[in-house]
Parts: sequence; C-alpha cells; structure tokens
Amino acid sequence: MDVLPDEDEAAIQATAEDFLAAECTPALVRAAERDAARWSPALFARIAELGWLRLCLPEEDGGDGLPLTHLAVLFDVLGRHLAPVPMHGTMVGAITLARCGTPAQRAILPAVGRGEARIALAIQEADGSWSADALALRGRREGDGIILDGAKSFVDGFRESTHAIAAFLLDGAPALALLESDAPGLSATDLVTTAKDSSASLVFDGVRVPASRIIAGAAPLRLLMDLAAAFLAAQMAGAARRATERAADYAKDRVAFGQPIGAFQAIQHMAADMLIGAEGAQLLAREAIWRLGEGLPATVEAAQAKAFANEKCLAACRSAQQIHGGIGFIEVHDQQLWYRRVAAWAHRCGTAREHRRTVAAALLDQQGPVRLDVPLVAE
Amino acid sequence: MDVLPDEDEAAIQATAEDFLAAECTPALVRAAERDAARWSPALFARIAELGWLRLCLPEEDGGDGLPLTHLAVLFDVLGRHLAPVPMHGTMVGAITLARCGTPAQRAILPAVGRGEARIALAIQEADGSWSADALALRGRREGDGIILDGAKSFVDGFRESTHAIAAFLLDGAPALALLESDAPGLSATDLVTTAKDSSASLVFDGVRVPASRIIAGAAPLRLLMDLAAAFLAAQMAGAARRATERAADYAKDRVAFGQPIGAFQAIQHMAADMLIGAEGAQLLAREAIWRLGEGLPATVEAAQAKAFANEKCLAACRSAQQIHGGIGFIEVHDQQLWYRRVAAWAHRCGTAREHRRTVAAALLDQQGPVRLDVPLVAE
Amino acid sequence: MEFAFDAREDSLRREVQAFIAEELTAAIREDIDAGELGVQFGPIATAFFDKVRARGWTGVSWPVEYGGQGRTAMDQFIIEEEFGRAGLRIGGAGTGAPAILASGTEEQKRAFVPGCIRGDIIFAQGYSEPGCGTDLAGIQCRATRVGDTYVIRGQKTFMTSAHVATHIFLMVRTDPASRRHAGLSILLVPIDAAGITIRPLWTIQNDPVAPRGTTYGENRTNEVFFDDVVVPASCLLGEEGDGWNVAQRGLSIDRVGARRYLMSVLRDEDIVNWLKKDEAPNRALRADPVVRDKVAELWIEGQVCRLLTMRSMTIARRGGDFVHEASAEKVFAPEHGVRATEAIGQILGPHAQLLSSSPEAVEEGVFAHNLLGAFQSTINHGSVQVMRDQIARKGLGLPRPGKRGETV
Amino acid sequence: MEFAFDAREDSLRREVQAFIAEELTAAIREDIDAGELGVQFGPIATAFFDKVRARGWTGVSWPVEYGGQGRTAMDQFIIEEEFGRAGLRIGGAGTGAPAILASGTEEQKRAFVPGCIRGDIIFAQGYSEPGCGTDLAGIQCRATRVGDTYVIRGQKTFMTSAHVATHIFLMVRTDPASRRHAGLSILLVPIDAAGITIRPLWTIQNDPVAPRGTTYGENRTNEVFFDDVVVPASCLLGEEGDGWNVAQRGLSIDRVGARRYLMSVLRDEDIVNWLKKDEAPNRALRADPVVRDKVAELWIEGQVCRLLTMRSMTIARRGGDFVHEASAEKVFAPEHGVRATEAIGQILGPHAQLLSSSPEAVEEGVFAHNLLGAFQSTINHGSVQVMRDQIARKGLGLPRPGKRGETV
Repeated sequence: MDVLPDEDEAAIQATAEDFLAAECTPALVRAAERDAARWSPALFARIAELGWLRLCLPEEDGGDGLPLTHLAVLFDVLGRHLAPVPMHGTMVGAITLARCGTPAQRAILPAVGRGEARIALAIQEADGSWSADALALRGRREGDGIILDGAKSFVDGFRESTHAIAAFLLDGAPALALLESDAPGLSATDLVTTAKDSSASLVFDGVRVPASRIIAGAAPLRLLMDLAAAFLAAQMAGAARRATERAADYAKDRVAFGQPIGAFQAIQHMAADMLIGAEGAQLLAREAIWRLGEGLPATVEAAQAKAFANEKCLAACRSAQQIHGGIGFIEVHDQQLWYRRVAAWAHRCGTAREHRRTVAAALLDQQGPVRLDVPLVAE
Repeated sequence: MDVLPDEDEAAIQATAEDFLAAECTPALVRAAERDAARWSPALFARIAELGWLRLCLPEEDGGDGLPLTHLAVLFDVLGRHLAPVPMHGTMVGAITLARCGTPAQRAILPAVGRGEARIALAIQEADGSWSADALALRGRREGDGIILDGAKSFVDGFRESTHAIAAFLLDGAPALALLESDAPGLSATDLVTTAKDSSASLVFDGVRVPASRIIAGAAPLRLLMDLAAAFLAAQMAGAARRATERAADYAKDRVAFGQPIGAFQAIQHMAADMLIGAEGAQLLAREAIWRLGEGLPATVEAAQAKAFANEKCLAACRSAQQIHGGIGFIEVHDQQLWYRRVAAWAHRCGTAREHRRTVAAALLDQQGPVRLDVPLVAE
Repeated sequence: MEFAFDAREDSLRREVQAFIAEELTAAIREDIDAGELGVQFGPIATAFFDKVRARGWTGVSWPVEYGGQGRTAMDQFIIEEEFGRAGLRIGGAGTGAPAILASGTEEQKRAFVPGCIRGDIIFAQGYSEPGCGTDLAGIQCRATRVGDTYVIRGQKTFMTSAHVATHIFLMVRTDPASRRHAGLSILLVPIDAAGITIRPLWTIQNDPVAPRGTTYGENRTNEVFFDDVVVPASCLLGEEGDGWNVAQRGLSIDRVGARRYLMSVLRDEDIVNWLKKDEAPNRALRADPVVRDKVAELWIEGQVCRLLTMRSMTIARRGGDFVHEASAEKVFAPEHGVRATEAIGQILGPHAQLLSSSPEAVEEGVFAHNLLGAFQSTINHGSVQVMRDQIARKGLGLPRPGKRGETV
Repeated sequence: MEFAFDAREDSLRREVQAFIAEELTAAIREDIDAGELGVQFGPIATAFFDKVRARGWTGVSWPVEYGGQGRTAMDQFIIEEEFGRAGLRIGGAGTGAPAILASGTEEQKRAFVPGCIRGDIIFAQGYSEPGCGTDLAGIQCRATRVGDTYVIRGQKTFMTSAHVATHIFLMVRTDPASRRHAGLSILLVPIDAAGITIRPLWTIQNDPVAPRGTTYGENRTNEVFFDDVVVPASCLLGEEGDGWNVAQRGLSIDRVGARRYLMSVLRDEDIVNWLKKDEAPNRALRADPVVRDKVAELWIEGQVCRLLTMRSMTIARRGGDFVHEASAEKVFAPEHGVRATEAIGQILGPHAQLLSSSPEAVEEGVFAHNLLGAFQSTINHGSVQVMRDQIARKGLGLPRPGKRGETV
C-alpha cells in the first residue's frame, strides 16, 4: 500500500510540471480559447514529442507499456495548467482500444502515440445522461457493417479529433463504433461551454461503419466510461489544487484590514478545506486509475472519484474566486480560467447524483456485509 | 407583513423569559431527568397558573382566544429553557380538538387550560415513519364504538398525560381517537432517549373507544401533524438560539492562545452560522404557526420549518458543544442538556427527508409555475 | 406577527403585475436589452419608463418634496420586486439618492433626488480601488481642497455603471495624514468633469453576454482614473472627513431589499419551473426522488432568504435599527445562491455548462451564466467574511481580536 | 502507487481475522466488557490477551530490544484495525511508549516499553487542565525541582484512563517564570504516588453506558489533583524545559492510525449493513433513492478518510515527515464522522434517539450514542480549528496573523 507517486511516477510528474509551467501559460490557454479550433496544436505536438501519448500504450502498439498510474499524474499536471489539448478523449479511447480492440482496431494506436490520431468520445445524448441505459442511438445492420442514424451530444474535443468512438445500441446491447471524424453523413454543431474549449453535438445521417470497426458488448463501453470519469476527476483535482495554490499566493500578497488576507483565519480555513477537497479527489482518482491499470473492476472507484471531484473541486475553484474578490470576475485576470474550466468539467462524464447511484447500487443491492477497505464490484 | 412579535406577543415572550430563566433552571431540568416521571409537575402547575395553557384556546372553551402566534413565542422560550413539561402534546392535541372536535370532545379543553388534562400524541408506529400513509393501527367497529388492537411508538410525554390522541385507520381512512391514558387494555413501555424525557411505546389490547371520542377524516390528523411539527420546530429554534448564546458567552470568557476564544474568527464565523440557523428555523416555524392560526393551509410551511430545524438547530447545538470543548462531554456541565434534547427533537415529528418529500410534491406535482412568495398547498 | 401583505399591498402588486403584463411589449424589451444596464435605451423604452414614473413607481419611499411618493418601504419593495422579476431595475438601490437624502444639504437634495427619480441623474458608485475592496478604509484616491474646489487624483475600479452614469458617488481621502476610516469624504462628481478617464473592464459574462436575470450577470464594469479632476467644493456630501458614515447610510440599502433578495433566489424558482415543463428529460428528472429532495432543500433555504428579507423590511418599517439582521441576510442569501447554482448544475449535468449563445442551452444558459457569477454576490457590498464578523460581534457580542498569541 | 496491501500483509490480516473469529469467545468478551477501557479485566480475558501477545501482535512496530516486534507500521495498522473492528484496543496509541522510545533514556526505555507491551504498564495522558485544553501552552501544573526530586502541584482534567492507569504521562511547568511552550517538561509519574487524588468525571455516555464501538463512547474520564506529589528526578522524560517537543512526538500518533480512522468511518459501514438487513423498515429505507444517495455520499467520504489514512501510512513507511497531511486527516475524518452521524439520524428518524438500554433501540443504540459523542473527535488531540490553521500555514504557506487592524 503506497498511495503516493513512486520514483518513476514522480519523475514524470516533475518533468511534466516543469514543461507545462513553462509552455502552457495562461496566455496560451487564452489563445486557444480565441482560436476557432479552441485547442493548441503546437502544444499537443510538443506533448507528442515528449512521448506522453505513448507512455501507457502497450509496447506492441508502439507504446512504452508503463502502468496507467503514469497517466494519473499526467492528467493531474494537465489539469493544473489547463492544457488545451485533446488528451482526455484520446487517451480514454486509445486505452479502451488497446484493451478491447481487435488487432485491426488497434492499428490506430501507433498514430495515437505520435499525436497524429486524436479521439473524441461520443457517449452522451441530448438528455445529458451518463448511463449506458440512456443510449438511444441505434445501429442498423446493413451488409458487412452498420448504419448509424441519430445524434450524440456533449462530444468534447471533436473539432480537433481525427477519430470518434461512439456508443450505440446494436441489437439492443451497447456497442462502440470507431469512426473517422470526417465520415460521410457525420456533421457537428459547436456548443459554447463555460470552458470555452471545443464541444459539439453530432448528427449521424446514415453514417456507415464497417463491422471491423465495431466493438460489441457492455464491457468495453463500461471501461471507456470508467476511464473517462477517472481521468477527468484526476484532471479536476490538479486544476483545483493549482487554483488553491494560486489563491493562497494571492492571499499572501493582498492586504486588507492591516494584514495579508491570508493571515485571516476565515481565509486560512477556507484554503484548508480547498486543499483537502483537491487532495481527496486526487486520491480517489488515483485509486480508480490504479485499479483500471491493474485490470481490476473500477466502476465504483471511478464513480466515487468523479462524484467527489464534481462537488469539491468546483467548490475549491469557487472559493479561489472568492478569495480573489472582484478581480475573479474580470476577464483579463487569469484566475477565472481555472474556474470556468472546472465549472464545465464538473458537469461532464456524469453528475454526482448519477455516480452516487452507481455506488449505492454496489453498496445496497448485493448480498453480504460491506467494509470500506474491501472494493465493491458494480453489478 | 411583519415577521417580528407585536406588542402583545413581545410582552408574553418577555414574561415567559423572565419566569423560565428564574424557575426553569438547569437544576430543575436535571431533577426532572432523574425523576421516574421525567417531568416537573411543579413547573407545569406554575405554567398553568400563569395561564399559558389557555392563552390560545377558544374563549368558549375557557381560553383567552389569542392568536396562535402567542404559542409560537411561548414554544420558543420553552425551548430556550428546555422546560420539562408536556406543553407540546397538550397544546397540539387541544388545538386540534378545538378546531375539529365536537362540543363533547371539546369538553376536555377547560381542564387543559387549567393544566389538569394533559395530552400525549400517538401518531407514529414501530417503523418510525411520519406519514398518514404509514398508519397500521386499525379500529374495528363494535357496537357504538371501535376497538383498537395494535401498537404505537414514540409517544412522547405519555407518562405525564391524562389523555392520548391516537391516529388509526377506520374503514381505510385516517381517524383520531381521544383516549384516557389509563384506558383498559392500554399499556406503555418506556423508551430511553437522548433527551431523557418521557417517551413510550404503547400496546393497544382491545382498547374500546366510544364513537363520541372519534374524529374521522384525514384533515384533523393533518392539522395535528402540522401543529406538532411547527410547534416542535419553534421549540428547537429557541433551544438552538439559547445554546448559541451560551456558547458565545463561554467563548467570551474562555482564553486560549492569548485571547478569548470568541475573538478567533473561526469561532466567530461558526457562531454566526449557528445564529443564522436558529433564526431561520424560528422564522419558518413562526410563519407556519401564523398560517395555522389563520386557518390557512400550512402543511408545506410546517414541513419547511421542521426540515430546516432538524438539520440547522442540531448543527447549532453541536457547534455549541464544539465551542465548549471537553466540558461539553461531561455530564455535570449544563451545556450538554441542550444538545441531548435537540438531538432527540431533531428526530421526532418527521425527518428532513420526509418533510422535504412533502415540499417536493407540492412544488413539482401540481400545475402552474411557482413563486417563493406564493404559498404552496399540499395535495 | 403577520406573515402576509395587507390588502392595499396585494392590490399594488396586482396593479404592477398587470401593468407589466400589458405594457412591457417585446419591442420595449428589445429596446431595453439593446441599451446598457437598464439605464441607457432608445425612445420606445423611454416612453415606457415615463409611464412607470407617471404611476409613481419610482422614488416610491422618498419624500414628496424631492419628487418622491412618500410611500412605504414595503410599497417600494413590491414594485421593485415585480419589475425585478420582469428583468428591469427600477430606482432605489445604488442610486446615491438615499445617502443624499440622509446627509445632503437642502440644495443637494433638490439638485439630485428628483433627477435620480426621473432617471436623468445616474450615479456610479466610486468605492473600490485596486488596492482596497472589502476593506474600504484603505482608500487612497485623494481629494485636495484648493480654494473653493477639490482636486481629485487617483484611481477607482469595479465602477460598474460608470459608462452610463452622469455622476460618481465618490469616496476619497481628503485628509492625507489620516488613516483608516478617518479623513474620508464623499464627493458627488459629474462624470464629464475634465480629467476623468473611464476604461472598460470586461467580465467573464461578456462573451457570450449573460441572459437577463443572471445573478451578477454584468458583462462590463470599469476602471476610472482621476487626473487632477477639479470639482466645486459644493460637491462635498456631508461633512469633510465624515465620508465613512455618509457612505454607510447609502450602502446598507444595497445589502437588503428586493434586488439582493431576487439575486439569491430566482434560480430556486427557475429550476422548479423548468422541471415542470412537459418534456421528456424534465419529466424524468422531476420523477427522480434525489432531484426532488434537493429541489425541496433549496426551496426551503429560499424561504429562509425571503423571511430574512421580510425581517429586514419589518425592522425598517418599524423604524428600528439593524443589529445583525442585515448582515445575516447578506450571508445566508448569497451563499444560498451559490449552493443553489451548484446543486442545479449537478441536476442538469452537461447542460449546466452551456452558455447563452450555445445550441441546446437550457433556459438561454441562465443557469450556466449564474454559475459564472453567483460567487460575486458573496463578495460585493461587504463580503460574507466581514458580514460574519459583524454578526458575531453585534449579534452575539463576541470580542474583536486583539494581538493574537501563538496558536500552535 | 500501489493501492493494495501486499500478499504478506493480506495474509497477516487473514491470520488476525481468523484468530479473532476463533479465540474471541462470548465469555472473553463478557470479561472484557466487565472491565474498564479494555485494560482492566478478569482472568479469562487476561489469558486471551496473553495469546495475542504471544502472536507478537502488541508492540508490533517497536524495537525488538524493548520487547517489540520490530515490524512495519503497516503491520501494526492491520492488527490494530482488525482488533479495533472487534471492539478491542491493542497497544499503540496513547500509551506513552512512542514518546519514551523517541526521547527516553536507555533506562526509561527498558523500564517502560516492555511493560507497555505486556500491558503491565498503562499510561494516562496528563495534558489538559481546567484552564487549557486546545492551547496546551497555557499549562499551570507546576513541578519544582527539590534536590533529586520533583514536587508536583496542580490539577489535570480529562485524564480518561487515570482510574485504570499505572502511570501518568504528565506535562508540567518546570520553569515558573516561563510562558507558553517554553519551560514545560514531561514527567512519568506513578499513579500511586502520595498526594495524587483521582475524581471521576462522568460523561454523557454514562447513563446508559454507550455500546462497544461507539465513537467517543467513554463513560468516564477523570480529574486528577496533585498535592505536593514527590517523584524522583529520574521520572523526567527528555530534557527539562523541552516537554513540548517531547510530547509532540507522542501525540502525533493519536492523530493518525487505525483507531482514529475507525472512529470516523465505522458508522458508514454500520448504516449500510443495517440497511441490508432483511426486515421491512430496512427494506423500505434501502429502496428510497434519497437514502441511497446519502449513504453513497457518506461512503465516498469514508473512502477519502481511508485514503487520507493510507497517505499518512505511506509517508510514515517512506520515513518522510508530515507537512499538513496528518492535519488534513484530522480535519476531514472527524468532521465526516459528525456528518455521517447526523445524516444517519435523519435516515433512522425517531429510532436515532434511542439509547443503548431502550426498547426498540437500533443496533444497541450505537447510532444514538454516536450522536452524543462524535463531536468530541473534532476537539480532542488537536481541534479541527487548530488543524486547519496548520494546514493553511504548513500546506499552503499562509502567514501567521500579526496584530490585526480594524476589520469593519
């Protein structure tokens, strides 16, 4: 039992922190927001050069084969610096393919490792539910493949992606389809979110997917959703931690009533709670990611992490705004960048209510007593 | 619109405060706890002499006919001093009889006004639900009356009562029965609660109730439950407010780290939240009681008051314990008297969850838009 | 106790509601929305506001001799609430007029108050500076008496309506040797005085612009620079050096009243009314007991906000002084607004992030924009931290901190 | 990162579980429950604890040369957790031995540590005084050096195990001219020294007595009076005047570890396991989505408690120093315990008030007794207020308050 980064993980974390602190400045984040594409291809190219994308891909797919915990620390640092790159969907998709894909489907992975292939996740639909039970998009079999007619929504990073993985119903059961982003019949409408990153609604108008691009079964979708929730929770924890540190720094300088506001116990205690919230989310996310990396069931752990992060990381970022006072509301001040992004992330990949429903089912609908240190397995 | 006590109400409040501050000391409260009967007949006799019991009873029933808001302030003061007297059940029962009873049933009221008749409420059953839908006790018609066989639980103040009002099902619909506490076939088992006041489970073994003692229909039970929740919320608000004042007084004297602990911002802010919680509960309870006094629907308002009081008044009393540090845990120190009682009251007459269910139904299951200042009517 | 409006007040409310329903046409709305902050707009809206004034619904509680109606504070609350619910601001808060009525000379009252009521005079509030917000006693903007004039030099920030105002209610330091609250004064400064520069500060509600009714939805505020601005000494409000007290009389009105109340509770109503819509996702959420429980919890807190506001109105009506009551309202209501906003986000899920210009946005994005702005109401006009200090000290008599010793 | 115990640790846990299942008979339990605080009991329980010691499950992480096992802190955690779940306290926290190991002379280590492990020596903690609890630097209990002895005069309070202890781990002021943390010393005082008077302080858990496993369920603590108590100077632990630092080394173990963790989270498991019972009211509550949502929320917080504890264990295992991590655990876990207790109350309704001796009590009244006691864990061994101060200062580098100016 060791819940802190080991030497390798710590080294990756330190490198990533140094790199992003230098390269992924608030100015770069702002530039990405203003850009039509709403991301930074240049930063992503540098990240690809650094090898982050292949770090946890299998060696046989051109990766370094490192444990998934390396991505846990990377998403933390990416969250700290609000990196405007499509790491989340790309890594979630790639790891799902690496685990569940056929060799042909895995053929995309070397390109992922080089940053050439980027994946967006099309899971949710218009009602916003984060649940395999809410899938309405249906695939109709036609020849050696299926035809998708319908819609997806809240597809983050679609504009910068080369591929999308869409969840749909095939013969009444969940399945995933690996699509090219420019597949004929697929069209996108941009959404405008508090994060001002790219997010889209998709319309599928007779989109044809060959059978070789289909991954059938509930398990791959489950894995995809668990990875998505856990990685996003890790990213939120990093952002919340950084927002907390920035607020503390501000509170050391800003003077009111004759002393730095950070010397007031009310501010100190608020800051302490912010820190605990960010750290709690980080630990929960890391445990979920560790379990995913070990191939252990992690649906409950991912749900725990995202439910906690949604509420506590948003609260930490909001308190950081409060500590900043009026300037937190002003566009030219940087602090709001953290708040706006976490305000979006807290609503993606499942609400606290949805994730707690998953936890409750695992707790209450199975036989036998529970113990906090004995992992629950979702039905 | 005037949400503060008027001249008459304020006069009653001041008189009651003076009286109970002098007479209802922590020593008296402790003595009542140690007594087998767990109440103070002497204090109750004084209260009867002062006329509090007849204050809001109709003039034709030997009362003073004052608006019910006078009881709102009285329950506040009774809560402040944790008066170990059966005012709650007696007043709830008496006002229900005054509103819904036949002249024969109302014949008990002059004795109530004199303190000679005391009423306990037998509403809840073994499952602890606070809901007319949970009634399981059934009345069987026999001759000119009914026979009750079954059980009630959480009957507060039964030992010191002369009468009980029991809710039961008659031909599938709710009804109330006015019983003598020593009715043949009725037996009681004492419960031991954190409040260390009197509470009991009752067994009805062929208890015969004449038809003249039955009040049929859902509305009288509804009124009874609304009064019970609202009066108890008022009492909790008073207790929480007093616990807050006591904690503040302690914090002014107790020195740590070179200053009174009440000078620390952390304590000050905790105290501020305690005060707001107590005041919010007080306002909600008073609105509900005012509406009950005006004969307006008040089920939603009573539910609001009790739901809020359950959480916020308990939190205020618990924070008062925290401010008192170690001595809050010691029996001979008085502060714990407030905590133990409110810890019981927060679980009587409906949980926050149950009351919010009532509010939610009124909000969401009816046609038309809502406005905060337009009262909702429960179905 | 009397937890109801009287018949006259009910009738006033119905009258205002009927007026708004009949008179506030789409064209007028468009005209108002095209303006700024509900004060700058075209001829159609001007005609509408003339009608509002003709009904005596501006300056409601102000004295008749200065163009007001001499009616009750509750009448004013009712009128402001109904217009506020329609997305319009009608006189009262933030105008400077209450402070002028409290501390001004007869000449000042006549010069400003009727104009405030007519809408010819609009005050921007000149308190905050880059170095002081919550702690206004740190003000450095200087005014030097030179003969019959004051010469002003310094900088203000977060002056929200500066770009539409005619005057600034300006807090300055007139005694350079003074510290803290002493030596401050209030000047009523014409916005077009030479040497005043106004620069926009765009807020996070600017792109896209927040929809009407968003709590703290202002898309613009301003920095204002004073470069040896000369104003006549007659601009002084109250005594020189007594600016702190002069301002308090004007500020308190921003901590209570209809606008602050609505700011904190409108989302409670919005989410319920949205859930009641007869559409599939709304129906599904409406049936979820967890959503129902949370909405009821918010509703109950909203009722506490309403009752705390009514308590402040009661105290004002009785002519009493606030002890801690206005501060209690200014803690509970803004923090409730934040809690409601975040809880609603977890009900709406990904829709909660969609801003006003987005496809699929719920209710024009008002919940998402509220998420961006709600925290501001825990800061402005006295932070919840300072308010809690006041509650503890005034409401419970806790001592001011002295020199603290070691705490660990 | 490795979020799992290793095979050896898993096997140790299974071994302890099997031992408890086999050996801890009803008769032994009765004998233990008839004793006091898990340390005073009859011959049957003594034989049981002899077997526990024979397995090497006491003094697990302490050095072999002083009777310990020289094993890892994690082994100790596992053993303490399993015994703790069975309602038994096994060595470790609160014994004084860690501080003696850290600061004692060779002679003191040999004199006390093996006895602590065998259970022959039981320390009561002599910190709090009527005038100082959270702020221990205010200690006034005086020890005066007279030749080769100390003469102790003063009073201590909340000395929970004084009535079963053999010794007191006593913090005294040895330099009467000193203030605050300076001039304090630790003495290891035999409880039977002449001039010591122990008076019980009965707690709110005393009537009726809290069931086993109640968080902060002690029914008795003590006041202890020192009336010119003479002890040899060799009772001094560490340097004279360095008592603050000597004590810190011993206190920190009470802020983390299995006991503190279990204290905060057992109710999370209890409520789930109670809801899973196949009885009608349990079934109905278990099916209520609002109850389910709340229970899941508590469970997730419980997981955070567990992970914060595992983080502290990780730091300890790696031999690192705590920055703010132990304080973070000591804020989140106790406050979670309070939140859980109060949330469970609103699930159970009127059953939540029924104490251990009551008919119809749920789970022997453990939830109700927990309600009476849980707040204590936010106070003892460093209040959550002081812990938050430390998190802010050490974890985030925020400054100590100086002399504060006016705040309003």
